[in-house]
Amino acid sequence: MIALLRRDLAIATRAGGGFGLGLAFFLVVVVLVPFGVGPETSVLTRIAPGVLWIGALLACLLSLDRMFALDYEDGSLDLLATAPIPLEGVVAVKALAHWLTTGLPLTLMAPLLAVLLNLPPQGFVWLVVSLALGTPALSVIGAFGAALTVGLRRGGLLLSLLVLPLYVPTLIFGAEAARRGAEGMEAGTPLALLTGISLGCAALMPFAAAAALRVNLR
Amino acid sequence: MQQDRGALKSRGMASLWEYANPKRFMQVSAVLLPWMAGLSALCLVVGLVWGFFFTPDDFRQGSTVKIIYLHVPSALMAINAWLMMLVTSLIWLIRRHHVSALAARAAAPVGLVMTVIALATGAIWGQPMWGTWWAWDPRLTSFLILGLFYLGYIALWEAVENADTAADLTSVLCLVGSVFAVLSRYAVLFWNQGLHQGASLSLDKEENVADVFYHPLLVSIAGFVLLFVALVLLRTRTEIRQRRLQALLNRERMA
Amino acid sequence: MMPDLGKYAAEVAAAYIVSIVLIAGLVWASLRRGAKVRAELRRVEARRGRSDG
Amino acid sequence: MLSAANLAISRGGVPVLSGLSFTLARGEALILRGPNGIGKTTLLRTLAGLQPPLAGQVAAGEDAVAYAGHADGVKPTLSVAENLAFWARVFGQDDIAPALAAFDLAGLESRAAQNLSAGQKRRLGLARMMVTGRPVWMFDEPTVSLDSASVALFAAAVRAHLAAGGAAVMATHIDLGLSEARVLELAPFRAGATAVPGGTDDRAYDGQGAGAARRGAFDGDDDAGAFL
Repeated sequence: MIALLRRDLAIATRAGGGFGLGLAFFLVVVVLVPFGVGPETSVLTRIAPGVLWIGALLACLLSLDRMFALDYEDGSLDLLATAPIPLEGVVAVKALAHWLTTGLPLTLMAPLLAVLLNLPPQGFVWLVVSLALGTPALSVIGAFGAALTVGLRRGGLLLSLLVLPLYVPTLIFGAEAARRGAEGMEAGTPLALLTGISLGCAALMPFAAAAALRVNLR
Repeated sequence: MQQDRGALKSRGMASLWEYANPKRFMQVSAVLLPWMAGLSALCLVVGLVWGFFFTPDDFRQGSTVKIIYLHVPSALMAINAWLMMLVTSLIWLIRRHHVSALAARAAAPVGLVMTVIALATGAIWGQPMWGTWWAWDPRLTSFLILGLFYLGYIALWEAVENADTAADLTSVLCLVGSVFAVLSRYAVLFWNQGLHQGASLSLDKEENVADVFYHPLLVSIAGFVLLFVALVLLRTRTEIRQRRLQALLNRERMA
Repeated sequence: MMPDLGKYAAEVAAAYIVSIVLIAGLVWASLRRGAKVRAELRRVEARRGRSDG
Repeated sequence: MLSAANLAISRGGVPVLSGLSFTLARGEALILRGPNGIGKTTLLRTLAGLQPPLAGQVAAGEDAVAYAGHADGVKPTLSVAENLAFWARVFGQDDIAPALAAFDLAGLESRAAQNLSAGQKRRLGLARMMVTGRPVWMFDEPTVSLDSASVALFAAAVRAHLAAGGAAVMATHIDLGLSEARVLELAPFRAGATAVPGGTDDRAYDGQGAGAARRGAFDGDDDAGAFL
């Protein structure tokens, strides 16, 4: 399992692994928002938590279709499926690798972009905490979507259609926590619910994803 | 295998699972379909005509109350169609009855159209009542999300070529989607109350529905239920034929 | 015969028209696809019947 | 070590092979032969446990099989040693030197796999089998893009594996020089060539239970009229 994690991390961070793409995408999306809604600081301040959450979510989505597709195409997944590691474990490790290479960097980068959107000072902590607690759910739910669409030719588009509705609860609680934090309100409840979603997804989604992978490997 | 089937035969017609056999399903549904179609047409015409022409206006909402005969039944069926898909998906995953998986596939577009009707009538109703076509009311929002789930489910069926693989994948998606639909429902409630505290836009229909409105509504609901059953039967028959057609063509290619 | 729908006539009529059009469309699409698949299956079965027989 | 009893398999919902039985003992190799599309890959995947059979049983020991498909499972940005070491660790092994030596990859350890030639990449893909520590090796067209020297390397590796008590199943068209290997011609087992078990109309429509009736539920053979 550790070997698998290390390999996935190595592949993601080497040339052509697409490690920086998600971050660059996040940056571009956030930079584009003021062009869309106007430069008024008060407006930007108000929408900053939501925009940052949606940007992070979309950036997360970008790299999902590679999660299993590469291993599927080059036959690695066949051998992994017959390996002594349970497929559920493979899914969990790959989701973890995905989070380490997208969710975590996005979380760390969010405060920098928050400056561009005039997030109030008290909001930074809540933004980072909510992203840190929420992005794992995005990766695990995404792993399920990736497992469903792994054998398909136009899987990427379908993956988005399948995964985005599943992201709704995570987005609602995550953005709500960040917004309440930015407005100086109590943000504990949405954070607790967000953590619940992340934990629940991490515990259960690998089973659903592994089931889907087994079907797709037939 | 042979023993298996022997045992099954000896249990005879009593078993509900008999109808899960495609051939049996085709025989039974051929008899049922005209009745269901006729009854549903009757109920729909009676319910809607009664509702449209012979009910008084509500003192508060005026004639818009007549939209209830479309809005409530379609919203009910939008949810029930998903529940039916959930049950048939489970049956497919556990007992591997093809008819069950195909019935789920057949129901999805019907459920989607019901969702669209519920949303459209809701928006049209909302315009004069709330002064806006669309409000991010928790109930409307939940239906919008349900509609997205239907879209994803249908798209996955269309995208996967192997029919059994598609059945398995969509069934798993249906299970996971059900959990997330419930989660979304609560998340949306939380989210909107967080936005406008105390200012609920939702209309509590059940409370202020008087008998004059209630009876035609019941007939209309019955009509929508029967319409759903009839459409699912019809579409499942089509799906079974499509599967058989595919099997025959495959066989031809092999020979 | 037409009831007086008052100032909301357009809304009520629109809701009914939209719903009926959607339902009719769904029924029509279901019937059409059903007929198409049925005809196709008949054709293939007839062909197979000949080639087998 | 590996046995199949009255096996029937399908590809894309279409039965392709049926009535297949064989056993494979320690030290034996089995070569699957047959024209394109007969179902060699599907059979291998079924034997490897990646897909369920239509009917019949596959008996293999727990964690006995390692399967190498058409693709090499080689990550282009990782080096040769990293690629092999990864698979070794996944399968709970740690020594990759014998595999490197057997496939003449020594000296290339630190080269990124994307800079290998097609033949070298293929050898690396085959060397994966050696680091799995699994007794039954399965290969699908192992010799694609290998020159005759490399084929000899491969044959030698398989022979050594057999001598050490292993077994191998492979689908291939060319002569590997493995004279001791048994050849299994698949053509006689083509589904439909033999009578499909239980091909009666009633059964063919049956959505019940497991096995052939389940997977071939819509594949009614005859009496189509009864359907409508």
